Formats: sequence, C-alpha cells, structure tokens
Amino acid sequence: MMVWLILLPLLWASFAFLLGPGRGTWLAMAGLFAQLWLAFALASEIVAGGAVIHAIGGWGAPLGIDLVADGLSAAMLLLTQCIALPLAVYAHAYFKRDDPAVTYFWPLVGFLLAGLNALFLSADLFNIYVTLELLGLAAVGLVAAGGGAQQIAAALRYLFATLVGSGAYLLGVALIYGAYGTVSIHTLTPLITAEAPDLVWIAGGLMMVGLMLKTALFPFHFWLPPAHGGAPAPVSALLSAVVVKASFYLILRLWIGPFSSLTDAAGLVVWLPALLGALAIFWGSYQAIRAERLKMLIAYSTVAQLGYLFLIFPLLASAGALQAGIMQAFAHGLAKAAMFMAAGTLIKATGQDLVAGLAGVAERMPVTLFAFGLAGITLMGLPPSSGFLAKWQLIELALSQQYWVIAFVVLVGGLLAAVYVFRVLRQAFLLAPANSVVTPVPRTLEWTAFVLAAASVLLGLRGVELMQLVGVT
Amino acid sequence: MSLEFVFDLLLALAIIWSAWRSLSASRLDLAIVMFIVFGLLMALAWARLSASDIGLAEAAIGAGLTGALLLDAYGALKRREA
Amino acid sequence: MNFNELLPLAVLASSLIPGLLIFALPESWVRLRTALNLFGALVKLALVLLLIVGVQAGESYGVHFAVLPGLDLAFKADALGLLFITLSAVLWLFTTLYAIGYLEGAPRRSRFFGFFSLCVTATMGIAMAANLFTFFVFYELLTLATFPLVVHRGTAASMRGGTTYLVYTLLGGAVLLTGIIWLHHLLGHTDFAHAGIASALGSAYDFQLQMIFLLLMIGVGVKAAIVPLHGWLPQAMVAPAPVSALLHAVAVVKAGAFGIVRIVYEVYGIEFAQSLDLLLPLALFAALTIVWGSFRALFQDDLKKRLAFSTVSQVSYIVLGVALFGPIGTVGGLVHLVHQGIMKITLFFCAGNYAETLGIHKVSEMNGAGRRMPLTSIAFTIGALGMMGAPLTAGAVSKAWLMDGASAAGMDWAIWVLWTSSLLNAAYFLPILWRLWFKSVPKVWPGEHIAARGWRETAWLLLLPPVVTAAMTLAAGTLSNNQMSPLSWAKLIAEREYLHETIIRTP
Amino acid sequence: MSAGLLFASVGVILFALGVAGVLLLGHLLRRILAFNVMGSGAFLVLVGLAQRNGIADPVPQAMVLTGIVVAVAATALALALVRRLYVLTGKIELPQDDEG
Amino acid sequence: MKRLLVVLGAACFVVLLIGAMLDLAPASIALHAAVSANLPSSGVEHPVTAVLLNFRGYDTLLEIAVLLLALIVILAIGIDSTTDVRPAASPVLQALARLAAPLMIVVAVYLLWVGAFRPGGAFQAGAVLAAAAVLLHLAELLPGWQSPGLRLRLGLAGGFLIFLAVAAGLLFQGALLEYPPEQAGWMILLIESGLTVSLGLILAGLFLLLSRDDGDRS
Repeated sequence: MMVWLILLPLLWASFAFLLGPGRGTWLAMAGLFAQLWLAFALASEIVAGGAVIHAIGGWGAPLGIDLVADGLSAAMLLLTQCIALPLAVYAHAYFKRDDPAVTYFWPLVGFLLAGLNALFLSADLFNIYVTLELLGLAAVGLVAAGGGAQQIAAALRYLFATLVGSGAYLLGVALIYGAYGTVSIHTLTPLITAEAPDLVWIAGGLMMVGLMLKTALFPFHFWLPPAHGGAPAPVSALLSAVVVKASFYLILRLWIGPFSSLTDAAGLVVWLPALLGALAIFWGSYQAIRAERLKMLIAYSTVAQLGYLFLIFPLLASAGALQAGIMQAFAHGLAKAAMFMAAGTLIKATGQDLVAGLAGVAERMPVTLFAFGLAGITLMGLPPSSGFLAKWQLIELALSQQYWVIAFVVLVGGLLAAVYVFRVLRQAFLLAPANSVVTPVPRTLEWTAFVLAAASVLLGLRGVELMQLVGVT
Repeated sequence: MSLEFVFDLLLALAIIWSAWRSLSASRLDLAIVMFIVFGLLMALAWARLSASDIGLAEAAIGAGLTGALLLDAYGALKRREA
Repeated sequence: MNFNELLPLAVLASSLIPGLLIFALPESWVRLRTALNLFGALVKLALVLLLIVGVQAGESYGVHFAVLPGLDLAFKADALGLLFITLSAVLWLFTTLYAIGYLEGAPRRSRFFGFFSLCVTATMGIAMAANLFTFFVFYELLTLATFPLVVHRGTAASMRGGTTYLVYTLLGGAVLLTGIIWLHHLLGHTDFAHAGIASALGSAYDFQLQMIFLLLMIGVGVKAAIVPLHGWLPQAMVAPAPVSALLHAVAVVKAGAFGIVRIVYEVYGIEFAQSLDLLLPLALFAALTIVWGSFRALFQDDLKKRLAFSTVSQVSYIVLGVALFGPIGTVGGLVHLVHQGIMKITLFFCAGNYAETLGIHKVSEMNGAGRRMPLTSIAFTIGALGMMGAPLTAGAVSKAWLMDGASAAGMDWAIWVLWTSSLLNAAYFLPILWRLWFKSVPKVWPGEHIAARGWRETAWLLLLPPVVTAAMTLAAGTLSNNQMSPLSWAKLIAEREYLHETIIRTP
Repeated sequence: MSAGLLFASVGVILFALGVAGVLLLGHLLRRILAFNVMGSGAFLVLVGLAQRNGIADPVPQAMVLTGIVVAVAATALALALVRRLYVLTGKIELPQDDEG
Repeated sequence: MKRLLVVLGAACFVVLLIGAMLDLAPASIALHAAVSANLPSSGVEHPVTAVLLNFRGYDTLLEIAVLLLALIVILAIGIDSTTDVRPAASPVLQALARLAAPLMIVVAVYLLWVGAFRPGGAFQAGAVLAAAAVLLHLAELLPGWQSPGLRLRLGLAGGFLIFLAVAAGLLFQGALLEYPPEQAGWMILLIESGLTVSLGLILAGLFLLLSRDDGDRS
C-alpha cells in the first residue's frame, strides 16, 4: 500500500508530461485523491497493527533498501496528501490556461510529491539523499517556472542552498558508510553508540547542518523568503506547508533514531537547535511584522513557525515531545497552506500585494478573509486550534522539565505572531477606500483555502487520533 | 613507498590543483577547461580505485557532458555580450 | 449520548449554528437573519429553562471529549454556571432585539450578527466549562469574536480601540495560559470541583500555587478590568452601543469576573485560598478598583466613557464579594454578577438611545432629554439609582449583602470602601439625572435622527429592551426573596461552597 | 596509507574547496563549477573511505554512479536558470538583497 | 572578513575530518561480500550493475526520475529564442560527425550489452548516445530543440515508464522490484535498453534544450 504512495505520483507525473504542456489536471486530481485515500488507509493500518516494513527487491537491509512506515512517517504522509489535494484544486482555478507557470506544473508537482512520500517512507540514508534531490529540484523548478527575473533569482538562491544542503548530507552519508559499511537506518541504530569514533560525530554534524540549511532554520533562512514569497501562491503554499517539513522530519528521524546515542551523550549541544529555533521565532516574526508585501510577511512567518519545531529537541527525553512537534507541523502545514492560498486570492482580487492595500477586503471577500483569520488563529496558537494544542504540549513539556525559557519563547512567539496576523486583519477590517477595485475571483479559490484553514482549527478539537498515530513505532 | 603510491599521490595533487585552478582562474573559459581536466583526472582516480564504471561515467558525463554544457553556456553568454 | 450530555451542547449550538448560518447569508436577507437571531435566542432561553428546572431537581448535566490524551474539553451545567448562563441568555435576547433596531439599514450586518452570536456561544462555553482548559478555550474565543465587533465601524479610531483591546486581552491570555498549564502540570488535570482541587497538593507546593494564582488572576483580571489592567475598557467604547452592552454586561467583563469566581471557589477552594493568604490581596485590588473606577468616572464628559469607568468599579464588587472570606460576602458577590449586568445593560441601552435618537454623546448635552425621551430616561434613572444602591433596586440588595459580608469577615475597611464608592456613584450619576429631568430642553438636539411618534420617543426596538431590563432591576430589588430570584440562586451556590454553615443575614 | 584513504582525503579537500567556492564566488557559472567540485569530493569520500582496506565495494560505486547522474541533472538545471537570469537581467550574479 | 572565516573554517574542517578518517576502525559490515553472495540470483554478473538495477534498483528508479525532472524543469523555465548566429560549423567537423555518429551508436549498444558482465551499462551507453547527438548538433546536422512533440516526449519518458511498469508489475507478486531470479536477466536487460534510449535522449536534451536559442534558425 505504501509503495503506491510513491509510484502513483511518479506515474501520473510522467503521464501528465506525456500528455503535453498544460495538460494532466484531471489525471493529477484522480491520483491525488487515490493518494489521500491510501494515506488514510495506511495510517489506520498502522494504528491497528504497528509499523509496516517493505523490503524492496525482497533483499532486506543492509543489502537492499527498506521502506518503513511507522507512526511518524504515516503522519507526515497524511499531512502531505491532505494539503496536496485541496491545493491542486486551488491551483487549477488559480492559473490561467496560458500562464507560463502552468506548462509543466502537474509533472513537477507529481515528482515533488513522489519525492516527499518516498522520503517519508525511506529507511536508507543514501536513498533519502536521492529523494532529497528529487524533492529539491522539483521545488526549485516550481519556484522558477514561468517566472520573471526575481523569481529566477530566488530559485537560484534556493537551488544553491538545497544543493549545498544535500551535499553536506551526502558527505555525512559517505562517512557513515565508511565507518559502518551500511546506510540502512535500522541496521545503523544499534551500531552507533556513544563511543562512536569522531568521524561519526562529524558525519552527524554534517547531515544535521545540511538538513537545517534545507529546513531554512535561522541563520540558514536567507533563501526562504524570496523563494516562498516570490513563487506563485499555490507553489508557495506547497513549499511552506510541506517541503520544508520534509528536512525537519529527517532531522527528527535521525535525532531519535540512529543518532540517539550521540544526542544523549552530546550534553549542551542538544540546545543548539532549540537556540536557533528561538532566534528563528524572534527574527522571523520581527521581519514579518516589518514586511510590506503580504506574501513576504507570510514567508517570514514560516521562518518563525519553523523555529517552534526545533524547540522540541531538548525536550525529546520525555514522552510527548514528538507528538508536540508533529502537532505543530500539522498546525503550521495546514494553516500556512491556507494562508498562502488566501493571500494569493487577495492578491488576485486586489491586483496588488501590499499589506497596506488590503483595506476593505473584509467586506468584499469575507470567505477568504475568514480563511486567513482562521489560519492566523492557528499560527498564533490561540484556541481552539491545532496550533494551540501544539503550544500547550510544548509549554507543559517545558514546565515539566523546568525549562522555563522554552515556555517563555513559545508564549512570546505566539504574541509576536498575533502582531503580524492582526496587522493584516486590521487593515482588512478598515473601510474600503472609495476608488478601490476588487476583481471577482473563482469561488474555488476562496473555499479551498477555507477548507484547509478550518481543518487547522478543527484539528484543535480532536487531536487524540493523530497523537496515537504518532506514538506507533 | 611503491611506484603505484607515488603515482596516486601525484594524481591526487593534480586533482587538487586542477580543482583549485578551475575555481580560481581569472578567465572563465580557462576555469571551465580546467574543470574538464579535473573531470578527466577524476576518471583516472576512479580507475585507480578499481571503479571503471564510475570512471567511464565521469569521463562521459562529468567531464564530457557537463563540460559541453558549461562551454555552451559560456559561448552563449559571450555571444550575447558581443 | 444521553439527554443530560446533549443539553449543554444544545445550549452552545443554539447560538453557534445560527451564527454560522448568518455568516453565510447575503447582506440583503434581513428577515431570515432576524428570524435566525431571534429563533436562536429563544431556543437558548428555552434550553436554559430546562437546565434550571433540571438542576433544581438535582439533575447533573455534563459531557466531555478528549482533545489530547489527558486533556478534555469538558462541560457541565451547575448552579454557578447557570447563574451566568441565565443572565447571558436573557440579556442576549434583549441585546439582539436592541441591535436589530440599532443597526437597521447599516452595512455589514451579516458579519456583525455572526460574530455577535459567536460571542454569546463563547460566553456560554465559559459558563459551562468544567475545567480550566475548556474555560481558556472559550475565553480566548471570546476575545477573537469580540474583536471584529469592536472594530465594526472600520474607522481609524475604532482600529485604535480594537488594537488596545487586543493587546490587553492577548497578553492577559498568554499569562492565563501559563498559569493554567503550570497547574495542569502539577495536578494532571484542571477540573473544577466544589471546595477546589489545588489543596490536594502538599504544602511543599504552596509557593508555586501562589504564583499560579497570581498568573491566573492577571489573566482573568484583564477581562474583569481590575486596576491596573482596565485600560482597554474605556478605549473599547468606540464600538457600537449594542457591542458595549455586550462587553460590559453580557460577555466580556462578566467572563473575567466569573473566571475569578470559578478559580477562587472551584480551583483553589475558598478555604484553601484563605489559608494561602490569597484573598486579602485580591480584596485590596478589588477595593482599589472600586474606588479608582468611580473616581475616574467623575471626570468623564463622554457618557459612554463615564459608564465604562463605572463598569470598572462595579465589576470589582463581584471580586470583592468573592474575596471576603465568608458565605455572606459570597452571596453578595454572586448576586451582583447578575444585578450589575441588568443595571449596566439598561444604562448602555439608554446611552445608545440618546445617541441614536438625538445625537447625544456627552453628559453636557443631556439637558432636558428626560422630557423628550421620558421612557428611556426613566429606565436610565432606575439603572443609575441601582448603581448607587438606592432602595428597591437590585443594587441595594447586592450592596447590603456585600456590606454584611464585609463585617462578618471582619474586614470593616471594605464597608468604607463600599460607602465611598456609593458616594462617588451618586456624585457622577446624580448630575446626569439632574440634567435629564430638571434642565430645560435645548432648541436643537445635537443630531436628531429619529422623530418622536406619540408615546414612542424612538424606534420601538430600541425602547423595549431598556424598559424591560429596568423593570427587571426593580423586580430583582423588590422580589429578592422569591425562589427564582438571583439572590436565591446565589444563596444556593454559597451553601454548596460553605457546606457547614447556614446562611442567614440579619437585616 | 591505502589508495582509498588517500583519495578519500582528496575528497575531503575537494569538498571543502567546493563549499568555500559556493560561498565565496559571486559569478554563477563559477558557483556551478564549485558545486561540482564539492560533489566530486563527496563521491571520492564515499568510495575511497569504503575501500580503505583495498577491497573494491560495488555498493558505494553504484551510489556514486547514481550521484553523478543526479549532479549532472542539477548542473543542467542550474545552467538553465543562470542563462534565463542572464536573458532577463543581463547579469550572471545574484542581486545582493531581494527584500530585507 | 567573510573570506577569511570561510577559508579558516574549511581548513579546520579538512584537518579534523582527515584526522578522524585516519584512525577509523574497519567497518563491521562488509556489503561487498553480501553482493558477491547474492550475485548469482541477481540476473547479471557484474556486481555494480547488480547493485544498480537489482539490490538498489529503487535508487536508480528515483534517479531516473530526477533526471527526467531536471529536463522538465528546463522545459518549464523556458528560454527566450534569439536570433544570434553561431559561427558556421566546419565541413571537416560535419564529415567527422557523419562518420562518428553511427559508430557511437554501435558503441552504445555494445556498452549496454557488456554491462551485464563488466564495466558498462545503461548510463555509459546513454552518455555515448547523448555525445553522438551533441556532436551532430555541433556539426549542425541536428537542430536544437524547441518544445518536444509527443513522440519525443514518449522517448524521453519511455525508459522511466518501462522501469516503473516492471517495478510495479513485480509488486503484484511480491515486493517492489523483486525479480524472480530466473527472469531477472531479461527484465534487467529490458529496463536497461529502455533506459539507454531515454537516458541518451534526456542527456542530449539537456544540451539541446539549453542551446536551443542557437538552433532555432534551422
């Protein structure tokens, strides 16, 4: 079942390519629908029967490559497919037929999703490298597709960041293979002990740094705002919501998996990701508060929100930190996708993308503004939303381990988020200037964003199943 | 110190030198040519590591195709400037 | 899911569903919107009546859902909650009627009534929350739902007011959340229970519990507008009159005061709170707020601002009653929760009427308005007298119980506080009454929008709500011994809290 | 020192050289060269370190073959972007700051 | 300043890492032994090909996807055609190309075939094919591409789709890419043949697409 989550997008992406420029929408929709169903089926199978292993080629690790779906992977797969389908519907309505960005949009999205799904399922460090490249190049392509100079420049910046990131990761993998003769995560886990040679420490550091660069963790965030802020809205949504989470997932997977003995023995080093995360929250929020363009504001908000994900690392010793991280990933994924989609609609309707130009949209486009507001609630971590549950879990974990500073960062981060979210809402609630024009937009654009935003809030009323899923190892 | 090792050592130095030159050469065309040389030296290194498959691929793809792509791009840039 | 579990949810749904439907309605569908509004309000009232009857018969209503492992969204309808629910449900009906009249023909009404209904839903959630987590969820929801109402006019001034409101409430929310999570971490749950839950921890935790109490009080104190956290309330006066009524009487400040009651009685337990020395500081802050609010009200020429500072002062009567260690003070505080709501909403309705009908916004413009708008002015007079604690009004009942409570608790200074406040109340309300009734009618009103037709001095939807609530003020004052009166409910609750004492107040 | 270890060390140097190049070089074509040097370095480490005892190991060799193809794909993509940027702006460098 | 920091950092990194490599104990797992042991049932005799297409064939599947993807991205970015003129190819080059191209195709087929036993295989064969195309292009015997038609797209994606189809087909009777040992040989050959053609086309395409601004005049 999980294999199809990889094969299906590859298949529909190739066939969409065969069909030719601009074609393949319905193929993609059908594929995405099937993927969504598969992801749910996989999740329920895992909750019922535990993690699933698929030995490709029948060889089994370490000679062959294993695919493993445990709770963590299944949750990420679920998040990805849940966002992808509404986003595809949105994208179909968003792009005009002759938009240059749409020529090979569907094949690129297909390969991107295949890369994501393959990454979440892979239990082989080198195979993960290949999935990272598949993912990275597809993402760069989507940013660049059909764009002007600014978009191309952003794509190049992104490309170099992602290539250097995966280069560092690959060198880490090379060192690991040299040290142990295998790249299978499950074979490695018992082999890597706290007494591991220095080489392995260096390898771990390289892989982590490479992945942090890909996750755009402060201070490696420089490439993200232009890329996410400059790409077409559906692309920004996809990138901000899931693509950056993929490398975060890997960091987490390695941290609690093969490198767990190292991280246990690392002492204060475990605070490094959290420290960078805290700085990301402050810096990203500060830039979002200052940003003049709406999509830049949202992109910087991604920088900030990614910071929360890294606050869990010092807390991983106690049960529940993983759950908090995944809840935050879901909250941000759903909300940020919705927010970028809503922003895209607003920009399309008002014909400009300045925050200051939004006066009156509350009256003219209530559904979109509602979507934005609901997504904002999740990002601020106000109840009842999944973002709130994530914050609750983080703060409680921080208190239970006496890490007051983390609780403080989380709270302040939420307030800072309120500043930039309400900056937009305030503007939207102002009376429209007399000369403002709002072009009508397709309803699909408004409602797909709304659905995702509502999902991000409603998840805050029922997180039990998700938490149960994440707990399956 | 065996003869083979001396050869390896010289090859290693040549690789590092060509890589350095391909990054530091002030003229871009020279840098690209140095990069192709680097690729061919790498192919030799692969052969020394009894990895002829990679050697073949490196020569054909790494040095050949990449080099051709770079030279073509360089040519296009030059022509546009002119 | 049985009936007793379903009923609290139905109470929530009776405003949530109409609210969501109203959002979806086109602006021009006035009749359907009005019908939905009133239908929701009436259904809610009926459901609340069912609850009251049930609770008096000893039934218990509650339901809970797991949100996260070990974290429940839990509701219960107990006597204390019902006191607040009933107040809100009744006043919501009248505020809705009033708002329909007030906003007739105004733009953006779908949005307004949608958020209006969400506000009441949030208030119901606060009243029926069975643990601090649920309380917090609805407490923040209330903030979010009121923001669009405060900035409804969409002007720069309303944005300033709205922003101040948000800054205060969101900061307060963050502090409250910290306290709640801390407590949850110590106890493993935050369920409300008679006589509290915090005492289950050993004495080693006393200091932590004191800190948590401070955090919780700051958190709810913002909405309850306790000095020095009251700054948002006068600013929020930019909102339309029905919203002010909602903020001051039905929902927001009440939610804060109610939160204090819940926390003191059902999280800490009054006796345990006393043993931790938490009540005296709380009483002192309440006293400070009472005097400071009244004092500031003296100098406000803007009518709504004067009323706003009056609210600051009056809501702390509730807090003071709670903080007076003893059943009589409790009764006084709880009964004032209801009485203040009825009286203050009357005053805001009237202020809205003056503004809508004659364009009067300032105290100095009110000369002779009593003759032009006698019914409104009578209602205003009753409300104002009630605020001063004049006999036969609801205010008199509250004040009498509060003063007795103070002397019973041995806190005689509180009596002086109450007297001072009454004098100040008189000092800022009597001049208004003087102007209303005894000054001559000006040649032109500042801006007359609605002409008088016969006895109807203004639109009847604007007139009916204040008249009814004024009548209720008198009824609560004169019929306080009736079995269904707010006072009787307050006694019932206090008896459950102080299990070992019978409550007899000697007049 | 075996040939494997020697070339692995060369790989480390190439990797460092490549990363430094990507960080320091402004001209985009040069950066692409640097990226390729970096990649070659990682490949050498992968095979060289695994074969430090002198025994050929087909597994890392196959990985490197995969890696070379991925690298050429990335290089072609980067070149396409650079050429597009040049067509649009006439520059072969990234603008200093997109938006603060 | 930045320069100094980077150079210093790189130097430290080199010293540290080489130092760490020098005192590394032998690896506990020897995969080359596992490869040799399983070679007979892999369907090919050359270990690298066995790893590439059987033991770790899944890597290769995704890698072809990356390559195809890169081509699609280049198509999606779009390059403005211009009318600038490349200096004309010399007749000597043209004659050479006419001679060399068929020869290179033969070499490619040989490399493909030989890959089962010794160094060689689809990648190298594809690269030679691509080189032939590039040569023809430089000799102006093959125009640069604009946007590929259906047949060309089929050729580009065909190898990948055959690979995908075999992989998925095998899924129905076992694991992904689990060849039955007796059929492994021809299945791998089928995949490699498809890949050779597609890889040749894609690699050539990378070049021909990028230089299409020069070729549009023919």
